[in-house]
Amino acid sequence: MKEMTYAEAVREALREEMIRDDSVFLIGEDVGTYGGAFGVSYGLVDEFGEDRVRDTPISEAGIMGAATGAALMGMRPVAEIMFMDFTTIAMDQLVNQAAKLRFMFGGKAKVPLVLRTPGGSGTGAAAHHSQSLEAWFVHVPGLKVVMPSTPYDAKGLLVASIRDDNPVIFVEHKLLYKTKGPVPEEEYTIPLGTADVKRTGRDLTIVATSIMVPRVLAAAETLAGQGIDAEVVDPRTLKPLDEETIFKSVIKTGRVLIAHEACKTGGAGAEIAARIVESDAFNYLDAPIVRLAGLDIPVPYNRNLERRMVPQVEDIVAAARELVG
Amino acid sequence: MKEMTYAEAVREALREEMIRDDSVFLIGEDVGTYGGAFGVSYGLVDEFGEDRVRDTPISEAGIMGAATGAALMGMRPVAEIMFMDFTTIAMDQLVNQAAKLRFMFGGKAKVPLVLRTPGGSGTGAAAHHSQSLEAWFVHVPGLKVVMPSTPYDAKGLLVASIRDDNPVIFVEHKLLYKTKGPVPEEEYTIPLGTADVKRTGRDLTIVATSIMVPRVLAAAETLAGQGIDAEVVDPRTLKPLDEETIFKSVIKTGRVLIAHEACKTGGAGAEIAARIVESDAFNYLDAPIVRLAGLDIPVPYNRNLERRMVPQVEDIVAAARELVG
Amino acid sequence: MKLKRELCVRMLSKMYEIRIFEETVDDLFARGLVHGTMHLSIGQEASAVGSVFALRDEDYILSTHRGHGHCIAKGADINLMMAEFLGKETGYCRGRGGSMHIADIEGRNLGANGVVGGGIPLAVGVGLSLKMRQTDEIVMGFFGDGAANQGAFHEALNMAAIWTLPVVYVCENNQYGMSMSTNRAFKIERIAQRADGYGMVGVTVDGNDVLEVYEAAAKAVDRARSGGGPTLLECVTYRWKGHSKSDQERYRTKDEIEAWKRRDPIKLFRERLLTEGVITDQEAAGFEEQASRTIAEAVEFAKSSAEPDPDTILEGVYA
Amino acid sequence: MKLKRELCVRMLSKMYEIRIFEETVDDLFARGLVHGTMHLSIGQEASAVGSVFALRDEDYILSTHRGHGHCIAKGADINLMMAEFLGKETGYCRGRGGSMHIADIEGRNLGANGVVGGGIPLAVGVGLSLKMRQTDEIVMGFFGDGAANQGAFHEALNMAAIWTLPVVYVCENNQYGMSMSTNRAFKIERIAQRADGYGMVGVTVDGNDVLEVYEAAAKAVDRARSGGGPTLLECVTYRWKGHSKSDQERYRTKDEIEAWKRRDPIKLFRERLLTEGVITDQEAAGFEEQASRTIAEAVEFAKSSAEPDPDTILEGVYA
Ligand SMILES: Cc1ncc(C[n+]2csc(CCOP(=O)(O)OP(=O)(O)O)c2C)c(N)n1
Ligand SMILES: Cc1ncc(C[n+]2csc(CCOP(=O)(O)OP(=O)(O)O)c2C)c(N)n1
Ligand SMILES: [Mg+2]
Ligand SMILES: [Mg+2]
Repeated sequence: MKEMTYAEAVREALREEMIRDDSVFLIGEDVGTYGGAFGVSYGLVDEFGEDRVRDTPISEAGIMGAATGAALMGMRPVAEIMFMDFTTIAMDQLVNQAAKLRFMFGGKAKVPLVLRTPGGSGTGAAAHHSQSLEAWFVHVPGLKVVMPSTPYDAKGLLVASIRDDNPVIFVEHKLLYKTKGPVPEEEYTIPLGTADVKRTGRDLTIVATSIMVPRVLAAAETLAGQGIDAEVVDPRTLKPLDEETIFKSVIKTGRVLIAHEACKTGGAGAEIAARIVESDAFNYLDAPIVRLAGLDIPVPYNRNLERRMVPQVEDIVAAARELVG
Repeated sequence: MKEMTYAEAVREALREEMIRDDSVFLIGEDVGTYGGAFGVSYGLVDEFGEDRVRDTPISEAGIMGAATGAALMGMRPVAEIMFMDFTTIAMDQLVNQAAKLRFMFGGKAKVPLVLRTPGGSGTGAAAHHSQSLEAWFVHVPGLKVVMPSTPYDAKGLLVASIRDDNPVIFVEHKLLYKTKGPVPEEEYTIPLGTADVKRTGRDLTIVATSIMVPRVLAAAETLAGQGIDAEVVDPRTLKPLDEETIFKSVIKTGRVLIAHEACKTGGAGAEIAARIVESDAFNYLDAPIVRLAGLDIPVPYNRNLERRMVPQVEDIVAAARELVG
Repeated sequence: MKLKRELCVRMLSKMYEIRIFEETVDDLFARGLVHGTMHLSIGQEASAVGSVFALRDEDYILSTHRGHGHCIAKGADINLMMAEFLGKETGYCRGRGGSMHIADIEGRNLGANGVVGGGIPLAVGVGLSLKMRQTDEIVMGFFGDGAANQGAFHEALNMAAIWTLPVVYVCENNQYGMSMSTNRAFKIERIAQRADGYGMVGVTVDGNDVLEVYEAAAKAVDRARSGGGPTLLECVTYRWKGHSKSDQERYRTKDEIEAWKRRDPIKLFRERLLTEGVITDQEAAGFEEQASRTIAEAVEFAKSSAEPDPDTILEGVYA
Repeated sequence: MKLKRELCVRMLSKMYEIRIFEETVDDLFARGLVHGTMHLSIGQEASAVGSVFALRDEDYILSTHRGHGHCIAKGADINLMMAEFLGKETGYCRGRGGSMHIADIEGRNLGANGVVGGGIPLAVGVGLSLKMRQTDEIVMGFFGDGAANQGAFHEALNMAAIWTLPVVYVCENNQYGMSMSTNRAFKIERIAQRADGYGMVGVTVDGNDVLEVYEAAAKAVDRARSGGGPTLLECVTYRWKGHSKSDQERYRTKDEIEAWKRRDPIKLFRERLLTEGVITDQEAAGFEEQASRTIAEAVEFAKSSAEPDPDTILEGVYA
């Protein structure tokens, strides 16, 4: 194992897959010399050239269409949309084209592409550069949705996403880019659709995604000091969702807290809650399910408001105590 | 009361509001002479002229942007996007601009617009002309989402939507256009955020939207014949959601079936289920919540497959029997 | 241009196939055998055939909602097309796609598209792949006049231009996007003029003259294949039928339609071939009859094919 | 052009205000007093001031992520701008918007935009409203060279053209969209050339010459106001600073930056005014000092203003 940041883990996955398979290429705004707005692809253009690390004009629909067309041809494009907020411009290509072509063509084509995009708030970039829109993609048949929370997961899931024969939305988090963690020296992949129990516990299950995972783990430590033993489940991929791992935990603990950054109403937590109460796990629930999520507002600029909008460690502790209490 | 179709009810609302308020105007592809793809606005251009019933080029982002800009200026545009599938092209203008401008500007601007768009399958138009994407909009703070199921609701809710000072997504259903029902002679509005109990019952609560409402009501008749008394709640607006009316019903019946046409995973039913199990109503549930929804596939062309994809009356009957039984 | 008999015969035959295919599905719809909707290209056959015939078999096309002509011109199996119309398991898309989504991946037709302008950016990706792989194949992307006002058009043409991609964009200007005439939707005379804004070659031709289309397309194809980059080729033509099945045609006059019918691209081509002595009247009639037989057989094939098994409904979403 | 002293003095003063405002917020950022990111327009002041000064007070503007100049030129209250930077309740957006979303609705600045190209279609709606209400007001919509490759640009310019709307589109071509040079993003020389494709007038000017910008903008404004329809005005200029706070500037050379700095639009204008005897050196220094004072006061105002009350966080989402 070596220590690296989440951004480095993403870069290493890109680099290794580009070496392994020459049909893999990067396409997006400023992914070359600039290295992407967060420096994730920095240096790759020097190694692979401008053809395989392709800067584009500011044309998100064009980028997504180019990636989709290339994928139809058997290439494995990894497209980047600089901020998740701008997937709004590429939705037709993503949802009507990339996601549906295979089905519409009777299963006779494949669209193996990855769309990498950073979501989330916390950088003071306000309402056009901070959204968490994964719930939209979860709702679209034909897409897969991945949201890693650690460098280890980021690398293993990205490699798996690139090798997957379907369009995969790979959501990175800006605040995670600089977080560090161990990553194996040797090649590995994490199958899409496998949740990870980041902490085992008896008293309640906390299902958390992306930036919420480290916050929930920190909260769990505090809770442990207060005699509350939380189990933390990170689905890692929201579509497909590893519901078995979630149900197992719920059946064990009987209490569920779901934490995500995206706006609460219509967020991915709703689907997770609905799956639980549709399943046999419902019969083991000792209390209402609690969702802790972003407030239903656009992301505000002011630092305090921005922080207040999204669940923080202390909010998680408080919610868990109330749920168990 | 007079009898009219759902399409006529929509047209009457448009017409009356255009007469009442000259800041109201229509904008969209083929809304003029053609009358819209489903003839909804037919004839209005003759009455109000080409300025107020404005045909546009095929430019969905442009339409949405034009409507948003006009709304910022105090006009009350009613934009049409010909099929809900093409809102994908207008998402930036809708989600980043229309929905957020007010908040981003510190509450100092208003965006009073309505986006009318027909959703739903059942016409053999396949995967690019049949989607039900309302869950996306439910997830966006700043938007309201309305889904009428009867001519009465369509008219009253559309008038309220036009008079609302916020961007409202008004989702019509292609298969409902020709359905008939009573509509008052005199002016009326239905406040956004008020559910309607379409049928009272004791044994289970069925929450249904849009095209599912008539199907659920038909199923309820069959169920009644089999000794099962279903209460049918139509939220009518998904955002804001009248959760009180839903909770009250759930507390009474203890059993919940949620029916919608949109793909199940990440659909609006997830949010409704989550709200129920987060609330006190959870404590009254006698069984897991059941969601009956579109399969997680793009809409297929073949008639039988298309029908099979979406809950039909017999599916609702079967699901209700199983839930109660 | 000295007319090559073999090419002309193939072109004329394809035009008949397209015409009769569409008249037939129109009729099947009227008789309730095909459901949904469809967009007929009757009157536009020269544009489809003239441009696709400039391609090699290994080249690719991307088509539109009004795509039967492109599909047939590219060499599709009519049986599989017809079966798709009837929603049968034997159809190109196993009955999942219908008229608006027919793709013939093996035949290198990467599909029609239900989204106006939706295929235009896809052609960038296809062209990019062909270029990155250093093949000498090219891609031809079709769209209508209406689609030229979509943002996707703009982004894609610019990308194709700056990267000098092997793409030929064919804009079939049939004067209307649904009810919106080009006069109302554009303030310019020729859509091909927009090519200038991308540093791309733009050409406008009489889209009812199959040979004029063919020649212009051949030049564009050469340019693309030889590394000269993309072209925007505008074929000015007209659709005889309503936009789709919901059209009341209130936005145009009978006179206008009749005037264009007098410039029937098939009749024009047939007459020219007769005049120049390339074929005889009897031969022409033979090609037309042969096309009729092909279509009639396809109807039989489609009718006798099985419906998709409902239990397979979840198939094909993911690879 | 005979220079009008009063106008020139106002323009020069505004340019100083913009320059010093941006230098100041840059410094506040470095000292951790402003967070997030910001896009400075230092070096582009002539483009903002020259074009906005061609407007009347009743006219509207729509701005961009690089919008401080437009905002100040349109007459914004610097105190409220500065307070917005510091995220204060007294800011234009009550601290909710920050640099990228400043709007001054009363001053008829309908806002900056965090989405590249996002404001271009809004201008269509504003122009349409002005026309439908038969006012003689107009709207000026700003965007960068990079934005001209967004689909939204294409759809909007076409709509503005076909409906002959009272819009002036100003493309501030500062040679780069982030790291992407116009050389790589376009295959044409002048972005204004794209106007032809919409049947619109297109004009390119030296964006560092405030008077040249002003004159061209005044013509475009007249055209819009008198029913002559929209114009695409391209101002060729350069940004001195990095794209935003994350920029390492690996994509351009120091030499290039230095060359453009020698064409500092403020220095050029000041020198011209001195040469032509419109103002004295001392007067110019006075304007600069006055601008400094205004900005310094704004910093004080902002610093002493209250933070938003967290309990009001849900306000302003719905009307
Ligand atoms: C994005 C989108 N908007 C609207 C429609 C509805 N629609 C289908 S075809 C059409 C007209 C297309 O015009 P054009 O591009 O000229 O092609 P034509 O139909 O004339 O062949 C419209 C508006 C659609 N399918 N997709
Ligand atoms: C739709 C969208 N894509 C990408 C970005 C990230 N971004 C912000 S500014 C910018 C460059 C814009 O270039 P240009 O339009 O030339 O304006 P300039 O920054 O040069 O003033 C980019 C890529 C964005 N904000 N919005
Ligand atoms: Mg057309
Ligand atoms: Mg620029």
